[in-house]
Amino acid sequence: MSSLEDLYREVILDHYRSPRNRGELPSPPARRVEGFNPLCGDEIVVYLEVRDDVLVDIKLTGHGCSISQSSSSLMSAAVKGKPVSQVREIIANFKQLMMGHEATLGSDEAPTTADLRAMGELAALQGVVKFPVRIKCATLAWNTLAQGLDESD
Amino acid sequence: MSSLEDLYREVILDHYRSPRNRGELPSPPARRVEGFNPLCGDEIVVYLEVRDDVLVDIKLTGHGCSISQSSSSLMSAAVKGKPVSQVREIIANFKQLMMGHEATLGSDEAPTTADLRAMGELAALQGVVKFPVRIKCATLAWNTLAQGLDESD
Amino acid sequence: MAPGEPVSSFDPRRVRADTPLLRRVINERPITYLDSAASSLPPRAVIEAMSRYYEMRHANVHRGVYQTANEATAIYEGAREAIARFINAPAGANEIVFTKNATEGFNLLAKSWGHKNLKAGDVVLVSEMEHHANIVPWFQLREVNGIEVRFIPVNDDFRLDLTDIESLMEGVKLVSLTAMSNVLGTINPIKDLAALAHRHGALIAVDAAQSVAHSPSDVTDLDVDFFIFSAHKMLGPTGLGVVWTREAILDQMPPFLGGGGMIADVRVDGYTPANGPSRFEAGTPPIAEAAGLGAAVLYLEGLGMANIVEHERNLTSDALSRLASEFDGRVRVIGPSDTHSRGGVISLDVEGVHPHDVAQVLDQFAVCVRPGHHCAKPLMRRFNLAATARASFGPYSLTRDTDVLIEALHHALTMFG
Amino acid sequence: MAPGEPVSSFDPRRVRADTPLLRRVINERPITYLDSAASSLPPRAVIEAMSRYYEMRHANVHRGVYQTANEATAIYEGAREAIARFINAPAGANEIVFTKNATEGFNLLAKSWGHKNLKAGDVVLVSEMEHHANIVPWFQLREVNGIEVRFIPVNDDFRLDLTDIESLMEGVKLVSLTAMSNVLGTINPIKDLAALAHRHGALIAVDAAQSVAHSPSDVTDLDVDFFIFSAHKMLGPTGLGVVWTREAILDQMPPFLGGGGMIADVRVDGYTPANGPSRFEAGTPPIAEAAGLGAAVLYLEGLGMANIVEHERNLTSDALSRLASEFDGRVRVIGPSDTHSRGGVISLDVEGVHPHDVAQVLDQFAVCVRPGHHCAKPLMRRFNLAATARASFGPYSLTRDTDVLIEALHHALTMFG
Ligand SMILES: Cc1ncc(COP(=O)(O)O)c(C=O)c1O
Ligand SMILES: Cc1ncc(COP(=O)(O)O)c(C=O)c1O
Repeated sequence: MSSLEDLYREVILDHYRSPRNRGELPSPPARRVEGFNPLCGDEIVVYLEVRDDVLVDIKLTGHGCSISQSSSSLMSAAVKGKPVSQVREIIANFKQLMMGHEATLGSDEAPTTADLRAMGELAALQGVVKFPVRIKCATLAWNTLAQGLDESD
Repeated sequence: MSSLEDLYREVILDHYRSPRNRGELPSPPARRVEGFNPLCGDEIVVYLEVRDDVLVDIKLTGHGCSISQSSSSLMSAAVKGKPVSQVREIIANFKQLMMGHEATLGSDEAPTTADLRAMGELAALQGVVKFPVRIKCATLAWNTLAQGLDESD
Repeated sequence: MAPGEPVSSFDPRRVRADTPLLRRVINERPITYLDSAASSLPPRAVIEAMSRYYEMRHANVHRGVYQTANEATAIYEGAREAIARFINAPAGANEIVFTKNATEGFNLLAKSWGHKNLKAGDVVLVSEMEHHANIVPWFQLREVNGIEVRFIPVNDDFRLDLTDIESLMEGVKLVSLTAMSNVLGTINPIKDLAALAHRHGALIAVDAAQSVAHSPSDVTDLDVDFFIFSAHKMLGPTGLGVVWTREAILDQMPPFLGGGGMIADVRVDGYTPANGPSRFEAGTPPIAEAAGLGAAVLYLEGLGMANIVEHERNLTSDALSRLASEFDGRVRVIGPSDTHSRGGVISLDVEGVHPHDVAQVLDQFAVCVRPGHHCAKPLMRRFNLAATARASFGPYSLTRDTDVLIEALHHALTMFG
Repeated sequence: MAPGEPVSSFDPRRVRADTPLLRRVINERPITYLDSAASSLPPRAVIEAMSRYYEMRHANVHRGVYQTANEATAIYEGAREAIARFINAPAGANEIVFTKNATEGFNLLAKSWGHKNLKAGDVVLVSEMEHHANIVPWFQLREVNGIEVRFIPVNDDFRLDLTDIESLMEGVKLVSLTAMSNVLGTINPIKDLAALAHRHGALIAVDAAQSVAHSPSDVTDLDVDFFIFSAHKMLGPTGLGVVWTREAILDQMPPFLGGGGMIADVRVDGYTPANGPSRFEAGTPPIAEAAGLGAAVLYLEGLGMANIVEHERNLTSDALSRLASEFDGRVRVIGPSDTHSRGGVISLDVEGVHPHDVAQVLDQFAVCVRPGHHCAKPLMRRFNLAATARASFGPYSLTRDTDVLIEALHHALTMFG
């Protein structure tokens, strides 16, 4: 059962059981963006408040599996209070991580140990790449956040 | 090659090369009926003139394979000048002959030698039943004639 | 052996031995296949019928004169006859149209029959427990024709709420209902509803996708008007669906897809459609698939549909009672809890564990269940669920499969508990 | 080995050995299969890919989480990628829609793209040499939308008459043409016609049903807009067709068939379609068939499309010259008489012998040719024929096949002479 525990690391189960930044923000001023995975019915709503190019607050509602829920919780913790440019970097790094599966098959873009360390708790989601159908669960919140940032540009 | 010669008996090739009752009849008084095999494009036009319940004249035009052409020629020879009731009987017998394939597989309706003798030249078409796709060729003219008789009722 | 009659020799272990996929080992465990509602596992006889077809007889059908073309045509038309017999079609093979799946069947129904016979304000009555295949084509027709699509509600006991059925029938021209829900397992009283529909001057179409492999099908006895299903849910291949309708209805239906095989004539200024089932079978049909379906029908007839019913009812009854007693209410069955008028489709709601995660954990035990909305989103909304984890039985299922399911569910609960 | 590049090791005898059906003996003679234009014969690798799929990996695709469901999905989506590579689709697998056959592909084109983008008076330009699959759907659209369907005439030399093409282009919104005639063997100048269509602001759709297995396909180089074909004519299985179109066009096409798999959401009051190819793939798709098609693409790539072209050109050239010299003009080829821009489809008009009878006599020699109108009745009318007897080559064909064809034709002429 090693690979199952690879997927469901303690950090993930913890964020699933006790999601961070759960709730809504008054919008406006916050932006409200919906994400949707038609295949499994997972839904997510991201509220983001950007002031002076800083993501000052983020909240999440919605429902989904442990992977999509913990990923959104981990995301909120990682991006909250960060400058938008840095948030975009974190999103890019995370997407890179999710492509690990293909990347390790012959490119030089596989995440290094240093990369992973830099990601902190997010690295716990690395196990997802071994379960390709679940990658969409993990990236749902991130795509929704990216969309929210784009809409504000 | 025995079965090929079963199909293309001399009588059939003869009627194919020199079709009987080829041509048209003025209509009216004659009835004009079209038959059509959408699968192979064969077309046939039957002109029939019924007076006092007798099929006094019949002519045929159209084009098709040797089986459909010879069958129509053989048919015209067999029915011309006969009372309509007898024509219907000949049609029924011929259809029976064409079902021989299924009939011999376990029913008691297979044509007997006596039946076949009664059919005269028409019996030459018996070989067709061994070639199920060609049965439609053989019956095209007959169905067209039957339709013509029905329409006159 | 007459179709539908029990034979004492029915043995699920023999069916199992006939089914190559059940020898598969996953994560060091033999596979526990509990996803027959999504697609069933074909026996060797079906797989070999198709291989043999390609190895020995493959040719395009119709119009061919040579030996293999005749054989291919005989196989294709033979499957039509086998299906006509299997569902007891009153006028035989002339009433059987082959499509690519049940979904295309419902599109044929809506876009050919519906488009011709329904006008603005006419009602098509479906139910809240329908599969999208029996909903979306009606919505599409509504956009074109302005028909009304009305839903029979589903009760809290997971059955059709027929209390107001007489008033629901107002203006209804077609009742279109599933014989068995692919989420709840509920079996609907089709024969009664057919009588009701006809009393109101409406026709009735049956979605038999779920029922066809799990109960005897007799369209004559049910007295219905359309009967639609897929080969891949009855031990047959992908790529083939079936629409049965009465000859008199079929004869009046306008063409749907256009192309070769469905015409009597084509000129540069127009075309004349063919008669009979061919009118609805444009292009090269699923020939090898028909070979597979023919073999599947023979196989099912050999098992005896009544035996399958009994076997699956026993499995379902055992599973329902163990699921109820083992988990202190932490595993809820979304569907009728007794085996009265219900089949072997068991949707689960596991406390604190999302269906996706349930299925993921079960996969580690080589247990195959399907998470999701099962193409029945209106039903999911009705019960306030985003998804369920669904286990479903086939003729090859054994109580042992339920054992493993329960073991794995315990693990999921512990893991996320 | 890059697709399309000749490899010195191409050997039709090896292809023959790979093709189980060619071991068939009929009337005490080995089969002479000359009907690849109707359907090609799959190699063992294709048949086994499907059997193996059913034995090891069969499950419904999408939404599944368990191992075999993932594998089935990977096979299905892998076939999409293989096809995208095979025809050099600029944006890859996202541009590939799977249908049940080429005919459904043309219906999708007419009923989704055409229904949305064409209005009364708009012209769809086809040709007199089209297959019914590329005619009837346009006639059907004409009934709904009042479009005009215009025909490019065919010359006495069996090629498109392009003299007046500029005036024919008046009002044309879509040019829809076969890359290779299934009756004449004529190969049309698609790349030039694509440039012409675009110059007139029209799109161009290509019927690649006949060309796809007999020449390299490069939609990027051809610069066309739609490319439609069937798996069963490229050594693949029945029950599967392909529509390629540019991503930007696909994204704007409304749904066609409705049901499961093609939706993003369904509520009791409406539905939202999915994005990408899935929008056009309602219901359980042809999964095993995709496994077969994937194997067929690999097999064809292994042979090298350029090798196939060369091999079939040699066979055709030899056959055409022998047919011209052997029969004192009693056997007429309905199609170009040289191998310039023509493929290995040879339609015959045999003096005094109806095509049905030709095919019947040939069957006694185990020679498989197809008699009939070949779903091209407007073309038949153009040349005043009811039917032809058509012989056609595949990568497994040998000069020996032509020997037997000629021997059998002599017999037919004698018999009916
Ligand atoms: C040129 C051409 N177009 C279209 C088709 C239709 O293909 P299918 O019957 O596989 O739909 C065919 C084959 O019959 C063909 O030869
Ligand atoms: C009740 C029901 N109806 C229709 C369908 C559609 O069948 P298919 O996907 O084979 O078209 C299914 C299967 O998914 C089903 O369960």
